[in-house]
Amino acid sequence: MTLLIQDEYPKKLLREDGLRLDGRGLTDLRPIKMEVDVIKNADGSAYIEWGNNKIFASVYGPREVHPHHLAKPDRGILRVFYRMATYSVFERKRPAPGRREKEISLVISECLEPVLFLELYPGTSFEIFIEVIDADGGTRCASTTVAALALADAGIPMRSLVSSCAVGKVDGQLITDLSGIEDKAGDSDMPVAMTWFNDEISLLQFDGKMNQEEMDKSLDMAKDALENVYQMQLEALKKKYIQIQEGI
Amino acid sequence: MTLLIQDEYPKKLLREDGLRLDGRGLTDLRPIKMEVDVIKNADGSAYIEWGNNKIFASVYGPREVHPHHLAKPDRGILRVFYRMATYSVFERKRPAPGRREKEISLVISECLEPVLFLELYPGTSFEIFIEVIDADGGTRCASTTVAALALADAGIPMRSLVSSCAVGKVDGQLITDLSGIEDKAGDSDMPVAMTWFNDEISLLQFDGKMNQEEMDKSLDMAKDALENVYQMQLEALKKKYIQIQEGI
Amino acid sequence: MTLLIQDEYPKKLLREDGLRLDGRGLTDLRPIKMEVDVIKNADGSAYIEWGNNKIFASVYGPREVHPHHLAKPDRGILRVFYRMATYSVFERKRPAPGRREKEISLVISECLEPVLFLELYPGTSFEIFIEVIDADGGTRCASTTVAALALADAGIPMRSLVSSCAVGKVDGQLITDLSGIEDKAGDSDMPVAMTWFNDEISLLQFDGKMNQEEMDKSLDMAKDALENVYQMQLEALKKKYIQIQEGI
Amino acid sequence: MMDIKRVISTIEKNYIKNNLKKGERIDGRGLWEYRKFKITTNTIASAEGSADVSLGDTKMITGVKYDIGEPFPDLPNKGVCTVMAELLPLASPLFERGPPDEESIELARVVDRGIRHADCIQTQKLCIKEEKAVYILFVDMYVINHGGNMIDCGGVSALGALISSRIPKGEWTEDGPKWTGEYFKGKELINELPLPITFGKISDIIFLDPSLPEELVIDGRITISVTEKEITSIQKSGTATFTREEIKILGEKAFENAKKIRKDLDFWQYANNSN
Amino acid sequence: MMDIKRVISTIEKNYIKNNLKKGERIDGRGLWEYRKFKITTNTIASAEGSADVSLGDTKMITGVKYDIGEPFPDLPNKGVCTVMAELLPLASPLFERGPPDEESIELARVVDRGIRHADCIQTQKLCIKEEKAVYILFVDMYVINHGGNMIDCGGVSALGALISSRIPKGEWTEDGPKWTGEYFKGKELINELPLPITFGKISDIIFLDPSLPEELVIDGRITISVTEKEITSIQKSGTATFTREEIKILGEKAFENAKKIRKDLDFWQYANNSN
Amino acid sequence: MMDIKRVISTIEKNYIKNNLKKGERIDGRGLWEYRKFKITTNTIASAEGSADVSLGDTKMITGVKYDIGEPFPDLPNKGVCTVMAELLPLASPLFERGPPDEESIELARVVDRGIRHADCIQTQKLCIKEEKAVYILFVDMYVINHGGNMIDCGGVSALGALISSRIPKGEWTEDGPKWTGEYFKGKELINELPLPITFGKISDIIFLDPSLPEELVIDGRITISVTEKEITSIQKSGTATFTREEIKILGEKAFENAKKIRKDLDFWQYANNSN
Repeated sequence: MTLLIQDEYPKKLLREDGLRLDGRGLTDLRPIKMEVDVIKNADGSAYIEWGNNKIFASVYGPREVHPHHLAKPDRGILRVFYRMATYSVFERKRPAPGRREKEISLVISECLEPVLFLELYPGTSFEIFIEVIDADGGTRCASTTVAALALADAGIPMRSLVSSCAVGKVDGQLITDLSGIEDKAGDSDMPVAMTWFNDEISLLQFDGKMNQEEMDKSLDMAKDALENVYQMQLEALKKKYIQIQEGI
Repeated sequence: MTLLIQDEYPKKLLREDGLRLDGRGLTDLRPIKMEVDVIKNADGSAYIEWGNNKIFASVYGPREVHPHHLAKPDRGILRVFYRMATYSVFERKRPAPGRREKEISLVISECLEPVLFLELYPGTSFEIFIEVIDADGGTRCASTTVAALALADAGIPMRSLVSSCAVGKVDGQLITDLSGIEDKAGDSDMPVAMTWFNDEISLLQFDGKMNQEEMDKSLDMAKDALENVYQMQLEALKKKYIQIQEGI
Repeated sequence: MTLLIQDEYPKKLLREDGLRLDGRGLTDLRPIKMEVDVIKNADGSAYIEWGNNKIFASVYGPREVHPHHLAKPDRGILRVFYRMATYSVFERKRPAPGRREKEISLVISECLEPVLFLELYPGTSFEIFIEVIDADGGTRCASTTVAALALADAGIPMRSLVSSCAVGKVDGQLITDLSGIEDKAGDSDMPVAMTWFNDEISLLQFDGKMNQEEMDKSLDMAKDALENVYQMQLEALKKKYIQIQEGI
Repeated sequence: MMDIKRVISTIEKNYIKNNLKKGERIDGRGLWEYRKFKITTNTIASAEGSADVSLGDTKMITGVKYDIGEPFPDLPNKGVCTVMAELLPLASPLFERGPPDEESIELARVVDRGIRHADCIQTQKLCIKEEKAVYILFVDMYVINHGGNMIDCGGVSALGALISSRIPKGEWTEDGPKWTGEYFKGKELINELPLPITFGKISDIIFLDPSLPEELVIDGRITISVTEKEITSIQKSGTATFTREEIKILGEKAFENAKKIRKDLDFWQYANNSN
Repeated sequence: MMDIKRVISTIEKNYIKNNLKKGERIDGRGLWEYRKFKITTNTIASAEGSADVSLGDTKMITGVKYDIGEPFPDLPNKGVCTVMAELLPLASPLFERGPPDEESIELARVVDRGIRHADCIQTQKLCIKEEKAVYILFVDMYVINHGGNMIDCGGVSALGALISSRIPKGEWTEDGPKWTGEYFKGKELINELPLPITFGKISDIIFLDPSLPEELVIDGRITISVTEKEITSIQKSGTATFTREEIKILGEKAFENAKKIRKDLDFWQYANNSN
Repeated sequence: MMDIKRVISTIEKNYIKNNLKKGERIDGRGLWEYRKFKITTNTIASAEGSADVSLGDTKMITGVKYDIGEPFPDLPNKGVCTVMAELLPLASPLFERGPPDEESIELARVVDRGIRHADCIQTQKLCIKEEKAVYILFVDMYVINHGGNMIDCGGVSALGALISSRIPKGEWTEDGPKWTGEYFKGKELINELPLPITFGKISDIIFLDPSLPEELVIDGRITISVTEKEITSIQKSGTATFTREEIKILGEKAFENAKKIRKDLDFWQYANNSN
């Protein structure tokens, strides 16, 4: 049987005053909070609140590959396991990982791999575990962002951080950082991530409808948003090292 | 769709005369029959009828561990596989082992392990397979009891036998050896097992409601019942050796 | 919910003129087309159209056994994987392989193995993959036939080809090569395969009802049909070698 | 039938093989000699019907349970009977835990097909309301000790469990199926008694009712299920091949042995007459 | 509790063991000393109720979700509450990916049984229409960091999540269950507060609230769930054995500690009063 | 895209790589040259629609089946179309048996998303009765030979199978959905023709329509699905990274190539006109 309350979406996603339902302007990010070193047992960890998204990431490695046959003699491997808690969404998710979770895991893994020096770690693996405990649109971007932080927290050598954010289209307007409602009821969604060491795009997915001009404009908007996200990541890392220096 | 006849429970479990529905007094055991050496292919085996419960147990080992990675370099391992036949219960059980069966397997394994000298068998395993072909309450106790017999039948060195029986509460009265109806419709169920080499409790589970005083009394009642079960186990083993000596 | 159109079967399978619903006489085969070397990546491959059945088979081997523990030190192993495409049947088949597919795989494997010299390939495996993309009765026979061709195409030494065809009973009459309707609505179905090197039966299954006399007659009818199938297999192989010689 | 061949030693295997090729069996039987069946029914209180059957060292306990479900759309007034087998790891070091393997699937399927195609069960009696509610009978076979020829033992145990069964009779009401207070008895549901008869083959020697050691060395086997007058299913397994003449002879042998077993066991005595 | 023993070094293990046997714990606690709980509720916007609970280094986030389903036939007017636990591989190098293992099943079961047998939840309030529609509450526990004694932490987090929950109230209509516009509050559903209290045992030393390093060396543990006046479940695990006298003493200790925790945490403050 | 890199030799890989870096392809194509499509439709009698499509050595057979089910609650008057892909182990030594792996999931998902977000299918026509009964279309792609760029081949085969399909038309009656005796034709259901266009990247060289040997050495690829005027999905995979300028150029290249393919294949000719 269905739940008593339906998960319904509004007809219009932009208000009369041109702002978005949550009061944001078209290119505003939602409030974002990041923190590193939050899971004691992990080699590195981080936590992010991005709007209503709440996500933990922890990193283990370099360590022995299990099962063995996945090990590569000439380089380390990176494995990402993105999961959503059953209670993180409106209608309870089944506990077993679904195809969507596996697909997002792969996307995040391919997006982070370019910043690692895996060739230095033959025969070993790095595992990143990501747990979304509350979801509200844009979890793959927030997860990529927090996973990069967890890698940095683990002290694993990286060419640069990776930052991620979505752009998209609602009611015919291009917007930055879609919320859950904007993602589901909107026209288009395009998660983007950049590897800062080469200023290139390492995650790019798009679903919806855009003409060539809108696509070009979206990529520019994404670049602006990612620079903001990047600064917040740096802040989170700085805060930890200040705390260490201050001996807290 | 549901079965035509419902599995219904009576409102009262004690009769006007104070006896139980099957005519037993509060601390009486159901009729119990045990026999060892009943499965020709096994290294050791036993069969028990305990009220309407009918259970086979067979033991294989010490033998190579399969899969290999479970083997321990410094000692043997004990693995118990408790299973119920589909037709052993009122409503047909699904063939695949369920969580309950896995949980009971673990409980029985942890309860028997203290009497074995696993440190003498590095790298090997003992497997106990238990098949409940007819169930009527108290299968985990009867299974523990018959599994201990099968171990003895296999000639595996043991510190002592293990005996098991449940106590519980129905209609506010403490009773010994709950039948299926008493288990389902009663207030409390507490399976207990003892390892006789140290006179200690090696299996203890409880579900229901008891105050501290009732709990203390229950443990005393369990001790009495277990001593009876133990005598019957010794009898079953003796019968086999008499048969062997008589050359039957 | 069910499909809009039901998969219904006629009451009678023989017409007034004594012919079958598709116009065949009692011992006529359906139209059969075979071709080898149809899948470029495979070590050997073949394609068959047998009535409305359309089936690809490809062979890989001898190659390393995966998983390793299946390898045999003294001989090679043959593994057959018979699968049906979801859209090959009236009501969409679930994508995961079912018990029926595993059972047919085993039957085909045991039927082909006698013609191979597996003792010459210790520690290795041959895999035959069979994909039924359109099914209309008799897929196990057509699959056996096309798999034997794929083995030959792979240049694997064989004692002989293997040919297969079903016989059966509809409306009380013995017939050769049952169509889908005849299989489902008929009385009896008996797939037969022969290994030509010893003129013996290497696949034999039967479901239905036949008395001893009918069984004997059926086996004779099968022999006749198989000889025809065998000639068509030889033709298909010949065509390929002619093409090679002609340098096409 | 593959990996289990490793369990007995090569010397022992060769001994069994060489003797078989001379027409001699390690348990002293003649090539065409069948072991004895022992059967007890109604041993499982929780089951609607049950049979505890031994054939030599092979021991199997089979139970019948039922459920009510919707019929298949193309058979709207017929109940369903399904057969399942578990080769319990309890029963042999050759059996492994885990989902049903090829051998248990084969055991269930061959017994099932023998039953299904013999019109053994009057499935139209297992209908409560056309298109709405029919019985699903589960015949579940558990192998307690594996001493060879599980298929024939399974065939007998399935019949014993079915004949001894007693199934609550249902009628259709507005609220769905309800119990009438009465029972079907197994004997009212059974038409025919199909029996699987299994032969082993090694080189060109064929013999009846293979024991476990024999199964470990043979090239293949063939099971022919027969009612009194008709063959209802054939299953060849393994890599043995047979001539047409051999198949014809084995058909006759199957009828002959089934007749004897049917007479020896006198199945109808196991009908459950209690109300 | 098996393979994970390998993770800390033998030297470290022996150190912990030897100290414990002298009655000394590596974190300086006395044998009967419990770690501090920290609890925050209603942290998950998507959940009907939630609690973020720490016990020492153990951290768990538990959420409550609901669905509407048919009741069990034998309890036609009662809702259902199920407890699930995931030991996230995020939380410890000891946890592996894959389907729930023995340890997570045990965690869920022990918390579930404590709740179920205490009549913790008024399941008759979770009925919308007898025989037709009842609530299914899902209490799902996710371990974020494993610092030992997950069961006691789980018990507290389950209560916190339930008490803080807010569930749409349904009524039965011709078209099925519909929302009335109002909500149940967790506190209206909760009768009793059962708390699991866990003890470790090594040789003949017993102690309260084992930390992770202690769990890696002990012979076994016992969890006793208690309400204010009654024991509602006991679970012994591991190969430790206990005398009857020990069990009796641990019962008393369980009541004593649960009383203290109940007082310290003051659960009812977490009731969700928003509409 | 990981383990399969081992299949060709290191020497061969380096040869392909070095040539690509010089802008030369082993099959002689220019960097922006597409292979030829071959397409036949309605080859599978059991399917409602089907297409047998080759792109160079890649061969795929796609079928359309349907079922009737309840709509999603939030889309009560819309049918559903799902895309599945199987990389048959028949088709390449690189493909393994077992449940769908990452590569087949990706193939299905990219084709599915291209279709879904282009409003390719008029899903409101696939409704028989609002809230009660809608069509579920299954577009199932089977790879028969893997010669690289399965995604673009899949996109064409899905369109071919859909356009050639013929689906029984249903109407709602008191007893549920019944056949009217007529059929929907695929062309009535299709709005737009989205085509996926895939590019490979190695170092800073980008090229169109990678063949299998090229796929084994590249750093990554990007697929851009386009209708006549709009981009409907983008999927980057592998560890290659792209500049914003590159993405913009590839968008233009995608439109250009899709236009050519659309013209060459003239999809509407495959409409099934039989009744």
